[in-house]
Amino acid sequence: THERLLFEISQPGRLGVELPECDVPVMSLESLIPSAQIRKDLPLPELSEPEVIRHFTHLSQKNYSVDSGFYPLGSCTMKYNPKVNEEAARHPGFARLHPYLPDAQTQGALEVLYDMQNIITEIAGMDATSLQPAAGAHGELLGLMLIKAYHEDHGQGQRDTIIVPEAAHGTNPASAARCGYKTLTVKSDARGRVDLAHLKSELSDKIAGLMLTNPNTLGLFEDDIAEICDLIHGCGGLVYCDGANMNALVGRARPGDMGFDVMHFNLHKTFSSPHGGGGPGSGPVAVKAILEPYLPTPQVVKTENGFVLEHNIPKTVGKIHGFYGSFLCILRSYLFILYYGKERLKDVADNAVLNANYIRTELKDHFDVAFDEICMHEVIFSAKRQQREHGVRALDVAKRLMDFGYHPPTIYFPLIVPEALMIEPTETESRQTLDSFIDAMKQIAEDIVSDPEIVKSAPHFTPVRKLDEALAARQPCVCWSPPPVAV
Amino acid sequence: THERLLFEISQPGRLGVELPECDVPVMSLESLIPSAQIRKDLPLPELSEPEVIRHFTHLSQKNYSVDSGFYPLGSCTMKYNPKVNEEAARHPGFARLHPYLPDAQTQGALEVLYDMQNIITEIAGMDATSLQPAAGAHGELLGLMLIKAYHEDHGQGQRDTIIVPEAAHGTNPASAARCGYKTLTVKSDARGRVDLAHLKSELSDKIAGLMLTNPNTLGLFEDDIAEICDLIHGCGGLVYCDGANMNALVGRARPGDMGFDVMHFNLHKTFSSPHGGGGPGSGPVAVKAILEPYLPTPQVVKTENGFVLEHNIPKTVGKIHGFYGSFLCILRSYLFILYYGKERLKDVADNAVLNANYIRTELKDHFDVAFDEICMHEVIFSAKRQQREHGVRALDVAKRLMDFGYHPPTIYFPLIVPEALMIEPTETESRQTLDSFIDAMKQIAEDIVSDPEIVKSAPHFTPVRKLDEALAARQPCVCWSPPPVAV
Amino acid sequence: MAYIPNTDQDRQAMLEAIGLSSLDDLYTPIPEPLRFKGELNIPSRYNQLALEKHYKTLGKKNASAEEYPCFLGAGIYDHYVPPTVGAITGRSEFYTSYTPYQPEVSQGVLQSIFEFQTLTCELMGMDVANASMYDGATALAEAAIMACELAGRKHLLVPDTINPIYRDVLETYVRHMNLTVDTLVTENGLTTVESVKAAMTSETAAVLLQQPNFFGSIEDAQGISAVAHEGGALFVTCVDPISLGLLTPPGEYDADIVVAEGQSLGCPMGYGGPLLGLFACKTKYLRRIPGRIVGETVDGDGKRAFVMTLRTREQDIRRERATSNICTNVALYALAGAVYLATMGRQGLKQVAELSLQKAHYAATEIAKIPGYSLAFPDAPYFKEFVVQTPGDTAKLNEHLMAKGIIGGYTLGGYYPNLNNALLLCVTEQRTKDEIDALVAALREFEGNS
Amino acid sequence: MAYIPNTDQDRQAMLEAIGLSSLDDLYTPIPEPLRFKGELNIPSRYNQLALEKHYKTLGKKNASAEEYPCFLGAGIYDHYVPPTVGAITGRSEFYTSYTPYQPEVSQGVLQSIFEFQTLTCELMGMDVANASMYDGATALAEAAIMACELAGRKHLLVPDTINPIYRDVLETYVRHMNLTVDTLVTENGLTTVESVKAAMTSETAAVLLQQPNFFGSIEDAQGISAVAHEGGALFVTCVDPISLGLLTPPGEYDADIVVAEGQSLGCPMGYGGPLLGLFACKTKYLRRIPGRIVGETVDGDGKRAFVMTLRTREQDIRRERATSNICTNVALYALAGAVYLATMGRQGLKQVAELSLQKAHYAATEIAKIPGYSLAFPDAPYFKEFVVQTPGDTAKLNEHLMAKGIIGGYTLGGYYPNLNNALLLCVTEQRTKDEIDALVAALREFEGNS
Repeated sequence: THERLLFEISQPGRLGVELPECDVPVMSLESLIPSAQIRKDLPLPELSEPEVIRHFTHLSQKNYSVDSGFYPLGSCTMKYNPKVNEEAARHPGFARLHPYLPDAQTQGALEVLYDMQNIITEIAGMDATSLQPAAGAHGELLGLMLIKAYHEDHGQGQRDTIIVPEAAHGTNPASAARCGYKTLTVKSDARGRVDLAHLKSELSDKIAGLMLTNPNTLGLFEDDIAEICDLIHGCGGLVYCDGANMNALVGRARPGDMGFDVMHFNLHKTFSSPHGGGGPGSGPVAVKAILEPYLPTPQVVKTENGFVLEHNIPKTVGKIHGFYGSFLCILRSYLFILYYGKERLKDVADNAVLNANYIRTELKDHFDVAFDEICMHEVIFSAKRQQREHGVRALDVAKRLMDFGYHPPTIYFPLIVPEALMIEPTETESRQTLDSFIDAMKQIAEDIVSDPEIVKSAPHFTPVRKLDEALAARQPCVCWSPPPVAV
Repeated sequence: THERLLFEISQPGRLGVELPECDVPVMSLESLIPSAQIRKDLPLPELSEPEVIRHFTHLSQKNYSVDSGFYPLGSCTMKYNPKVNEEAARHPGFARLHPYLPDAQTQGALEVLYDMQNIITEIAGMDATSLQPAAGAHGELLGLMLIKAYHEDHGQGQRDTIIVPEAAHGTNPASAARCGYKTLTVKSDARGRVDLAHLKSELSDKIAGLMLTNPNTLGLFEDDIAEICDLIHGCGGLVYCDGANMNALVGRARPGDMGFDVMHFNLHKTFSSPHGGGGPGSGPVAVKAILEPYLPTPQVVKTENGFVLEHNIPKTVGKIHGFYGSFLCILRSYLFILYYGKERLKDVADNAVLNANYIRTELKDHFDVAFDEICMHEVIFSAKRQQREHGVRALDVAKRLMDFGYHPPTIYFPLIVPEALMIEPTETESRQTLDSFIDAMKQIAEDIVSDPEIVKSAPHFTPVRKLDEALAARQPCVCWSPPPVAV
Repeated sequence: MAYIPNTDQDRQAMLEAIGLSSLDDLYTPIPEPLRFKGELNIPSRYNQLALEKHYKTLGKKNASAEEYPCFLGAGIYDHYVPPTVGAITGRSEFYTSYTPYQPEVSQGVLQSIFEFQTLTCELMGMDVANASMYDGATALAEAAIMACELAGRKHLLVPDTINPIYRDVLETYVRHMNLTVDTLVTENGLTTVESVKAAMTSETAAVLLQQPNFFGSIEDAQGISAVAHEGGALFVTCVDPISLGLLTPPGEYDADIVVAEGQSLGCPMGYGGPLLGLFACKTKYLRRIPGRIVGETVDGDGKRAFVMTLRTREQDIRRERATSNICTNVALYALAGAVYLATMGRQGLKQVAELSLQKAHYAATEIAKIPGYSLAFPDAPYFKEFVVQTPGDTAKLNEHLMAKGIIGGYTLGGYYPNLNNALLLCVTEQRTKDEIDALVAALREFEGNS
Repeated sequence: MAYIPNTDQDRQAMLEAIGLSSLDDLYTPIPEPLRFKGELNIPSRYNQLALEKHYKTLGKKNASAEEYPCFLGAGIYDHYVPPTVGAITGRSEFYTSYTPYQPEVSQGVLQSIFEFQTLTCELMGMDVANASMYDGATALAEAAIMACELAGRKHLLVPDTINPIYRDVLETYVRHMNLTVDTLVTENGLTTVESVKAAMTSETAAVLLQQPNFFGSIEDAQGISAVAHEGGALFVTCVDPISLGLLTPPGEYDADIVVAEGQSLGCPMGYGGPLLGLFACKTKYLRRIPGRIVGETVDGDGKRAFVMTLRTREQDIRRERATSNICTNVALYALAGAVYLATMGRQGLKQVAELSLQKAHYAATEIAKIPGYSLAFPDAPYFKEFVVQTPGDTAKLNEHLMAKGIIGGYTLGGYYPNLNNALLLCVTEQRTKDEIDALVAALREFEGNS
């Protein structure tokens, strides 16, 4: 059944909370605030506590989530979020901590940040880390600012171009643009990697750097990475690693060792801070020593008197966050990493990559694998054959999976694979879950041949049916308005 | 889709928790425990944390609850459970408090108990309260033990019979039996109240007391209650009030003022400690001064040195709970009552009774009201007409309501109303919710006439269809067994 | 009021629909003199900010095991609760639901109880279990009454090594059923087979035994079970569910009925309540079990589904002839127990038991080395609790420990006058070596002061 | 590992299916020299009990507003969070879900965001809003960039009464877009219409204003808006959403783009992150908004449903020509904000604002009476924060307050050298008269000591 909007449930006079009487002498509003600044009407909804709870409980019941099922969403690393981390983030010593307290009163928080700077640095194989970016794209922006600051500091202000592979996440070129850079796209080769020849042909002293996801968005390791880094360095540029796919590598390979100069992590991917329906995220940036002088302020340092927020970074790019990043996300990820520790952190990557290859192996006879070789943490299938032969598109397969109780994979990305179905199982799924998912995919593959209509008309069992997305964009309604009052 | 059992998900070797290494010197098991006492095998399931969470999350998604919808379950008072009370019950100062700490270390908890003894006493119009019973039926048992102790103490050991009205909750006669009493049933009169003539005819010096729910299980106030109490007292008996229906009366009338000598409350009904799918509950017992000497130990008393657990009650009936009752439930109810306070507690009853009468008024043309007069907090309809004319039973109406997103009302209780539908809306439902429910009931009433089959075959949209309850009782399977291993 | 949606306007409209003019009119069925007109003598109302401050202030006045290492046990234990338990029991689909009388919309609670019953059976090595009881004490009383009815006898043989509070509750319950408790006074902290044999009569309906017993000692359950059965009595045991990670389950020593306090299985100590009573027995007694039972069946489509079953035993149907008066039990805590056992699993529960065992023995060994302290029952094997003879007043000793930031033990003198200076100490897997060493040091200091 | 279901046995079977013999084989695509062979130099692993103890130990090393009354604000506020917020944001259907790219199984998140957008508009008196930004500071930077693009100009006029951190972030962002920030130095804690008028040029793309400003003072938003528009610039404001319970909404003074830090709307202070950026503007700018937007549409059955819309503005489609690079935003905190506003409602938010206002004025009045203390801007009207001139070193003063169990104010000297001994104090509805009186007494004592 349809859930009304808050505003439609609202009734005049209802209260969701009882606030205290004022216990100090009350002065007249007019004596305190200029009359032009006093609000006349506050058109917020009015609901009782039971109505608020029931409303949002109903909404939650219409939502897929990791806790309710398998989420094979490629490029998104939808892994399980351990409950202890949620408890920690609710601890009042963290949740009710004001960021402007003197350092002496925040030693616990500073210890978390200090340790995480070091941990992230080490996992990246880099030399320093800023925890401040509030999401991956924010980290990209910071990384590019660092590159820019470096070049400017070295009299290389003419470098105005960032190279981005055609399979890159859209945030890469968008972040480059936000940092005032032009972007130049390099092609992928037949192996799904950066086309080295093309890359070489574009190098010049205008190149500020290259942004590369590794493993790339095809789930393949860029095995020429050392040469790529050499090429970019050779022309005076720096190399940025989009760490969105670090779940394939933690403890098994380090971008710093490959030649990357700067990278971001998505803590809400690799290190399991929950996605929250689309954030908050956290996108720490790790750098080689050459970029450390430009990091944003403050950094946490350890002194004889404990941990301290160091604001004095003369060459800093400046502030990109009001405070010290998504602290409560960082805390969760810190605990996630401590749980595995140096002994077991690579289990994360091992099991993520194993799960992806298992799906690749079991499904490759039913859907074409874009690149049939050992993949990393995700595998890309193509429904091109199904589309050609039966008119069933990747979108239809995705929607049909919902009828089997699964979240769809990522589709139509990367763009270079036609009818792409991008599946990332993560390490927190069991073989049994993968087997059930594989069975569902096989069933769909069969149905596409025998009864394509049932796939094309999917989903059938979801709270709503396929949406008219064009209508939403054509006649945007992004804010509820009260219905006209009948006179 | 069907959720497998824990045991079917289990895979050998999976871990749901990592425990510490032993940090003290380890001694051999055999040197510490006699070999006959050492367990050979522990056949518990093996699951990882994500599997545990997903399993029970799935189960939760198949469950109706107050937070997901209207629960008009007569006699059960399924009201909203305020969230602040849940937070309080999780506070480590209460949740992680050991009951055997010295009183000096539990002053906060003792204050809650002391205040609640007084609050319950006052709301009941009695003189003292024991908070120990763990549920309503437990309270009944205690109340009867108090009555018995009183009679024995007064040389009236021959009193071996408890009178119970025919419309009583089943716990009343069962509790009487557990207390070693015979039960004697008195009839209801045409007005749905205790048949006074019948009652009078049964009085004798064998009568230990009468148990009565007021308002009674027909949702009607026993308006002869003063005379009833006089009659029982006149023959030497005591009068017990089953407080299950106190939501009709809080702040508006007090059983102690009516002549009752002892009563229990269901904190999980009237005072909103959550029902939990069937407990835990809490059933404090309030008594007149004549019964106070027999209360179980300990009681909380206030002294110069703070609150103290008083164990010295010479005539006590003994212990009925290991500790001091369902403390965390008592805490929730305490906060619930404080929120309303003396100024507003009657709002609870007012709105509960108003809601019930509104439903009575709006539906009485569609289903026959058992007794068409002002009801208290619940109203009983009968589907007898529908059964006679269309073969549709109260059970069918109940199941059909599920298809409209409502929990069914209580049905077939009390037994004296044929095809009873017992509806208790509570004070926490809005007029809008009641109107929607009323519309659904009207629709069902219409369907019964026009398309009875759709009602009789309900429910249609629930996680499972109507169950074969006879099979469950005929071939009881109350414990999962592993399937036989194929050889 | 934030918990009551309707406004004055709503109320007015509803009154009009009903045909009344005021809320007072709703109470006309109550004779005028019986209507309460004053203001209740209870506290004034708290707004929500004040309410929150109030409970936090009260909470801080209690010495919780969150703040201080806890060596107190005696039936309520500070075992580790994995975070899965709170995550699941905190789901309002569970905690705001009612008893699953309507199975079509209650499969969540029903299946969780079916799983709880199965887990109880697996843990205890028993055939069948119910959906839970109020607590261990009342579960034992119910078991004793059931045993008398099954045996057709009226005497219960009860060693004094059973939790004295459980024996108190048992006495209170059975007195009214005209049953008799014969208390067996023991020595050296253990029940001997010989003493049970000697105390049994042809009227003994059941022999009760706690394993490990109240002092933490491990009884000869096999021997006592055999003697009980030889005498035609039933054998009823009360166990610590955590100990079953390591100890022989009651099913293997032929217990007829087994009960337990399940608080350790993921439930809060909560100042002693609510608690979680477990109840299991042999299949042949299934139809005599008190309380609710969930069973498996199929729905109209033939799908497996769960339902409350064998309902004719229960009070709402059988009334005065029901197997018990119990109605509400503790479904939410049974769910907590199920989540706990599912999370700990085969390996985890064993480890919890092993850690508790080892740490308790380390603590006992170290304490026994302190001059003035000794184990009260040096020859009795024990699990996670043990009795220490101390050099002085145990209440003062506990005060001294609290001053050192340690929650001490249970004072035995009240129920066992011959153990006047003895303390029952408990060590769970949560206690670290450092905490134990701090306890030992503090005890040593007290000795020096006395 | 408890978070990884598969066992060695599972892994072996899966490797066999794949045709590999070891986990190492999975990494053959990585050139051998690039594989990491050592052990990471990070801490050893923590078991779950140790992990829990560890975070609690760290948590206790922080002075939380749970323990001490907090008079610190300056952009992050200790407002009351009703328990509904945690109950809903703690539901894993919300917090473990992904960005709702698949609307058929994401209506919960989508509708909650649609409601959040509407609530943002209602609060601000604006036409349209987006699905959230990282925080107030980046939201302001995005708004400034958007304004420059809309105006086709490159200068931003920024009074120094705007939160200095916001100005820092703004500088960092716009520098790379070749935009210029013209800082307007103010006096007496307020931005004057005259000074804005004087500072505007034909290249001024937008005038930015914080309302109430960083010092808590209430600016002449109408006057400055008019001047900005007269000069052909856009008017961009940054507001305290709580203040909008009482203050004229930006829509009424013709703001073009409005941003806010929404942390006060039910989100934890959390040592400064994550936060909740709000972003609203006039309808005509809808297609230029950065970030995600949820819109209403219908499904195949014609039922109302919600979907992410106007997606062609976004980075994953428009790439380098997107309106912003933002991707992940803060959906869960937007949900918190929606639950907060739904719970507080029309009356509640107004009351929160009124209580904060009254208590702040009481505190300011009392503090101004202490010898040596005075209000820095006695003529400026203020909302819940105010600047106090103190008799000494503000860092020492805060230390003194902490010793008295009080969290003091924000030291202004760092960003405003002319306010070297001044403290920015904040009083929310959570502070009681007793707490304020204790603050006043402690301040008085410090004065006595200096």
